[in-house]
Amino acid sequence: MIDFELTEDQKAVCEMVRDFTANEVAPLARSQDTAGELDSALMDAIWQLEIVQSQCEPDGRSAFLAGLVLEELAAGDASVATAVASTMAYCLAITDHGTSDQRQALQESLKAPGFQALSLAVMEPSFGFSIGGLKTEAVASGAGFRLQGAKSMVPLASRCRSFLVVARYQEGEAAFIVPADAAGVLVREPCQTVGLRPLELSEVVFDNVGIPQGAMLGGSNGSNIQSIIDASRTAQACIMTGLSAAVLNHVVPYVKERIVHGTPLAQKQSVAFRVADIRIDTEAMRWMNWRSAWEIETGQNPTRLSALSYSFAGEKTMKIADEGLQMFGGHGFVQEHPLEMWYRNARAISVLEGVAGI
Amino acid sequence: MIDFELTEDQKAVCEMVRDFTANEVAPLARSQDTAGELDSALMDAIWQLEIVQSQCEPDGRSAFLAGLVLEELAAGDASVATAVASTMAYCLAITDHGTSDQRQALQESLKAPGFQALSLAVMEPSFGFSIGGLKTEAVASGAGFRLQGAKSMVPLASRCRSFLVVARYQEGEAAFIVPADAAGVLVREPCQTVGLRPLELSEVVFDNVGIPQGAMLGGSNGSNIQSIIDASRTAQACIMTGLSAAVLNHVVPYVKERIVHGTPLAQKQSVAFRVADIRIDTEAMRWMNWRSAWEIETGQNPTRLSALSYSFAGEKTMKIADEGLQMFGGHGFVQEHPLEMWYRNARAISVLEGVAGI
Amino acid sequence: MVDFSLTETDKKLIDLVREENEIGRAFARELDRTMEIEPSRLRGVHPAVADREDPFELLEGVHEETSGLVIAEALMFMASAQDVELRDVGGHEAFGSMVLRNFGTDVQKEKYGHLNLAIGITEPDAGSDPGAMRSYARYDQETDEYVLNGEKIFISFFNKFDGAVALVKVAGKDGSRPEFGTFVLVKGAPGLIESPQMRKLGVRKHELSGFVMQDLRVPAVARLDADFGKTLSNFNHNRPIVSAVALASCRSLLDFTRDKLKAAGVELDYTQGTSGRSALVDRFIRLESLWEASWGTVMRAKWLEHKQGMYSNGYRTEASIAKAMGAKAARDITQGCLEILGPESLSEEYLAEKWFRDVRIADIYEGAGEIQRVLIARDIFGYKKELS
Amino acid sequence: MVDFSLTETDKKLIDLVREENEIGRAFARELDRTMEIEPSRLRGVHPAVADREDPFELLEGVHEETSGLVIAEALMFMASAQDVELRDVGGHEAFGSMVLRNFGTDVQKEKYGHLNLAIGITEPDAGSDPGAMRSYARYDQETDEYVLNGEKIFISFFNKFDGAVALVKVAGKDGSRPEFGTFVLVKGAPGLIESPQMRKLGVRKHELSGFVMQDLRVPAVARLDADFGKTLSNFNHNRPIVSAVALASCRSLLDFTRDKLKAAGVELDYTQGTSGRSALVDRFIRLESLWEASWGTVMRAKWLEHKQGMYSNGYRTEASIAKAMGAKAARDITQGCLEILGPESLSEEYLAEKWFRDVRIADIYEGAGEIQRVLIARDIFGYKKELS
Repeated sequence: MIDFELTEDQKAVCEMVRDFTANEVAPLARSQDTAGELDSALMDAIWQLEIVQSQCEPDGRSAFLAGLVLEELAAGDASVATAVASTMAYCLAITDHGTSDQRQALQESLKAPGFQALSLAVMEPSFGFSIGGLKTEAVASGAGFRLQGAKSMVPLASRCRSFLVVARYQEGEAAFIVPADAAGVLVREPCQTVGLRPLELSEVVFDNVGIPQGAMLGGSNGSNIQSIIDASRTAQACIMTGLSAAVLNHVVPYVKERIVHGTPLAQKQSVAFRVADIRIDTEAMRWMNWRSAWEIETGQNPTRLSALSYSFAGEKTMKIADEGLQMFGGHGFVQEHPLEMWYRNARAISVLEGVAGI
Repeated sequence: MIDFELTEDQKAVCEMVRDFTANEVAPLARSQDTAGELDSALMDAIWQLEIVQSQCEPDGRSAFLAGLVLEELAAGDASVATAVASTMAYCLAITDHGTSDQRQALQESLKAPGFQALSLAVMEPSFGFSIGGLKTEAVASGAGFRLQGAKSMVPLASRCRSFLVVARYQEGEAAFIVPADAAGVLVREPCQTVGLRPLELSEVVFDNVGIPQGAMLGGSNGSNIQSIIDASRTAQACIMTGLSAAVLNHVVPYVKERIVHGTPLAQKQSVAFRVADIRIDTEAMRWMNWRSAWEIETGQNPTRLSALSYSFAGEKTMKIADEGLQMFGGHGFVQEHPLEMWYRNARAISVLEGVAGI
Repeated sequence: MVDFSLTETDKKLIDLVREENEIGRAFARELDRTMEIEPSRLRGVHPAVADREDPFELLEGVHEETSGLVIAEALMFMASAQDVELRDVGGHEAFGSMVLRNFGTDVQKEKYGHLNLAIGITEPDAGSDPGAMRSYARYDQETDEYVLNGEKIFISFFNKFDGAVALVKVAGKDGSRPEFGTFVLVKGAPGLIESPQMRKLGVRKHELSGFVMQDLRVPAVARLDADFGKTLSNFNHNRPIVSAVALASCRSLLDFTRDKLKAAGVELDYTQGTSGRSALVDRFIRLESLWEASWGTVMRAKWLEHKQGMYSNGYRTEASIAKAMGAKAARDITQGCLEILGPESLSEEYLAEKWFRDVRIADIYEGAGEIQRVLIARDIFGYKKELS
Repeated sequence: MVDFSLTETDKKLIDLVREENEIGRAFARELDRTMEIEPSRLRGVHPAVADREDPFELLEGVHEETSGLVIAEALMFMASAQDVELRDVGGHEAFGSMVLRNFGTDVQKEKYGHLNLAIGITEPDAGSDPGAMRSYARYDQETDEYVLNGEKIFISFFNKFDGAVALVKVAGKDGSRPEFGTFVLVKGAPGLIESPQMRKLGVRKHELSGFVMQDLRVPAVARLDADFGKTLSNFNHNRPIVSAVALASCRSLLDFTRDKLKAAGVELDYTQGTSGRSALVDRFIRLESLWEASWGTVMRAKWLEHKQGMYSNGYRTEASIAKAMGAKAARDITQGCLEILGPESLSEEYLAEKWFRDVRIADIYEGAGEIQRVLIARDIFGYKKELS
């Protein structure tokens, strides 16, 4: 039965995260962008909200709520939201698909008092990379596997204790839990990036890395890799929606106050209509994401809708950030306002396929 | 040396065609659309302008001038322009690539006093048709060839005395001059179409049609089929530019006069900016077409630029017709105004790859 | 709790309208080609569906088993391109009658309640801009009648209905400013001259005509106490429906396109990212995403309406969003599908080109896309009259 | 006769700037990362090009062998992304000096002609809307000086130049309406306080700062007889150049994208129609068509300028078209190329992301896209002041 009403619990969580975002996350977005580094106190504070941990408990698991939280966080800073979503992606893949041993090991690491960087490693360092054309490959070897290849744009790679590496295996794909300190794992220096700079995105090379039997996600049955991609697409769409909402909220007071040729910008049709379009597209994104997340949560096949949500959010968020910047004119181009940062972040988040999860 | 100046001769021809279009072509556009048929007196009058014939004489051949003329005609009626461009495509392919026998035969038919329908037959009746994936095939047979396949959306097919059929042949493609009354040629009833209705577009089936040796365009050396496609893409881009210019010219007085909520539509930014965009895109199209046509005329390889001109014109013309209709509101949707016809024609001309030529 | 599942009854109703539309498609092309229909060819029910339940009648009875009356209604509209009318539209599209029901006195309902009334607002040179409307009524004290002059166009089904509710300016008393008045006009009255049907780009099944008022005299009782605002107030209900109807044609066209691509060997694969797709598939997926995005805005507006009631103004912005989003998406989706399908799609042998033409009205009527954006922007900025 | 060929000299000049830019690319990343440069690192000529002809200097001498001075200049700008400055921009970008040369008296030229002067128009809360500007000058009869107060921002190279020509309102005599006045301001004057360089999204080589005027006193002779309109009058010349510069970065990015696609096994094939292309190729071709379309509008405006002279108003609409078209194309092309290239393009290891950032200013400065559309629309409609 069609219903758009959030539960009281969901509303309470959203409100809590919204306040936290406004007070703690948003104010640090610029300085983190400049430093190219996350504020560790902030990330620890987020960790203590137990957003990730609670999702890893059987009765706390809600892809839908996770999506709501990511949108709220992203309205403050898409980098922070993506960092959280990256760890979440790792943890939820194990929670949803892992063997009991794998889940237990995860539970241990979740007890840490501070933020734990953990990442999926999906993308590969080739231009025109296609998620359907992975080159990294695992082969059975003795009692385990050997992994060969390279992954790129792995969030917080140099801080991760472990990666969940998606690789070709036999006829299909499989994911492997690979500790960062395993022999043959080389985490390169973070390449500085145009957007989401605090994520310290890096290439990670796997040079004939030996992996024990128990490190294949889901054990010998493997796991549903597509569901990890689906969850990432939906999570990223939620982050983009948060970013779009931030642009809308920032643009509205500015265009109302800014007088050009005797009239507020907001009263010029070309501006007003574009602001209306931002609102339209942001809402449309949100309901699509809700539906994708609901499909994930209720165990339906979310592949189609996740792909559509991601495609729509990517196209529209880039446009929204672009139009928002344009409305600010010269002020949109300089770092006194967040528009130029959002423009960079919008381009980054919409092409990084497979860095997040709900 | 870069120069945008038309010669005095070119200006004179354009002016003549512009007047003719305004007085003779444009007034009949609606009635021809309704009838789904070209006015034969009009087409004969155009024939007597010798636009096509003069291009077929060695010193009259100018792809650039042909492009100018098509834009002018299309500003009055894209259907008429396409009909002319269709015959022109046939004639110029033979003029440019034909053997002396083929050219001589063409010259004979050009002496006719009334309009001669002659067409390329390129497209094929399959959804998602790709110009690179022709299925119609010619095979050598005895002293000639046998042709098997079907072509779709052939302009004025039931009036054509002859078709120039592009088919797979050996490792590549070749064109064949096929009389409409050859055994095995079946011209189906015109399928009524959403746009360019007076063209009576039909499917033509070639069922094991015997073709004599001398009917392969260019003789045993064959011909440059790609150059025929290039010429068509540029010609269609010129027609689209004419259609776009017609929208602009029709919209401007309307939005200046139409008062909504106390102000002329033209003074509302959302309208004014869209009209400005129509002007921008129409000019941009025109200069691109000029360059493509100039490349054809000067014997350079026009494949890249023709593809770009066609792509740009197709995308923008559909948008322009759509926006023009929108500005007219309800009046755009009814047949009292030409906007709804242009909307249909825009969609048609931009997907009919290979019906024209300059 | 947020939920996107359909109830069994939702599904049943959707299946009913979808099946009925499948049945009707056999007649769709003929109806599309018939530009002028005088008088309307359909009164009552088409034999092809005579033995079938009327889905919308059924809805009235079972709406408590649906996701909500207005939600289910929208789902039904989105499920059928309504290529033909197989049932006399009768009361459903008689918006003038609805105005009478909502704002008429008992006496007025008694007098006019049995009539199917269209609604006449738009004028040739004014569109639906009240300020520019020229139709005019003056009160004649001697006869206790109003005398009306002017012209109304773009009136749905005026040809088949019994009359119309028309919005005109009324001369103020003692030279005061004219105000808007709403009058019931009944066919047959001298001075009420019906205009011929308009020939249109699409939705030709949807008969559209108009009338001229030439010293048309109506009794004082024909004037309803419904001002322009009130007359328009159920536009909040209708706007998402306009989207829904256009989206139904888009759905048909997307399905058609998917089938034809599949037959041509082009498979849709949603697991691939953009870089692993062909141009056609990528284009298709983007169009499909527009459809789903629009679906969400329609459902959201209808859910709010379901919670708040049809005449609430609390969902007006969401109704405008649904209208603006869906109607623009319909332009893009239909233009895009024809481009994907290529030349063959231009032929009237298929309904593809009909859907392309049909949906184009959605961004124009019941408030063009531009009007919706004005309304949405006003809400965002807290403006009342600014922007026009 | 219409001709799109380049003269040998055109080609030579294009090659020169292109080669010089290739040389400069080695320094591009470092320069991009250096947000604040005090003082400017480059005076004179960079050693890497010290032994090369200065292309723009060469142009002055050989322009008769080109397609035309301003045409060749635009071709040169379109051929080089100017990733770095290898030659002191000096006079070329000293627009204040240009105003002085055009409108100054002999006395003023004598006094200020040796200085490189920036131009100061934009204000923090006014943008370049004259009506909203607050900078103010009053005449002090006693000292025959003007006293200026206010703030100017977004001034190119003010940090490295000797001063600026600034546009401010001047108190009218005897309480009459204030008029605009143009003043030469020379660094070092008490009350002229330089603001720090602005940190920007892109074109970080292009130093941008501002100044505050705090009871700044300038002699009466510092006031030029150049009103706002005149000051802006060579915007017709500059606007297509803004496009050209952005298109140069776009060209670099398109070339980069083509190369990387090729290396990844994706071949561009222009013979295929859309339905025969991959999504990446189709997208690339559409972006490329935007580039070529923009090229045409720039060339057309420059050709008209070549025929009519730089200060003619006869090509102002075409100049606006070139600006509007190219600047919007630059947004689309750069956003699109990064999407085609995918995640790897985000890295600062390549210049792709720099070009994406650099070009974004083009649709903002020298009259934002919105301003250009106002100007174009006014021309279309024959409006003078309507629309704003």
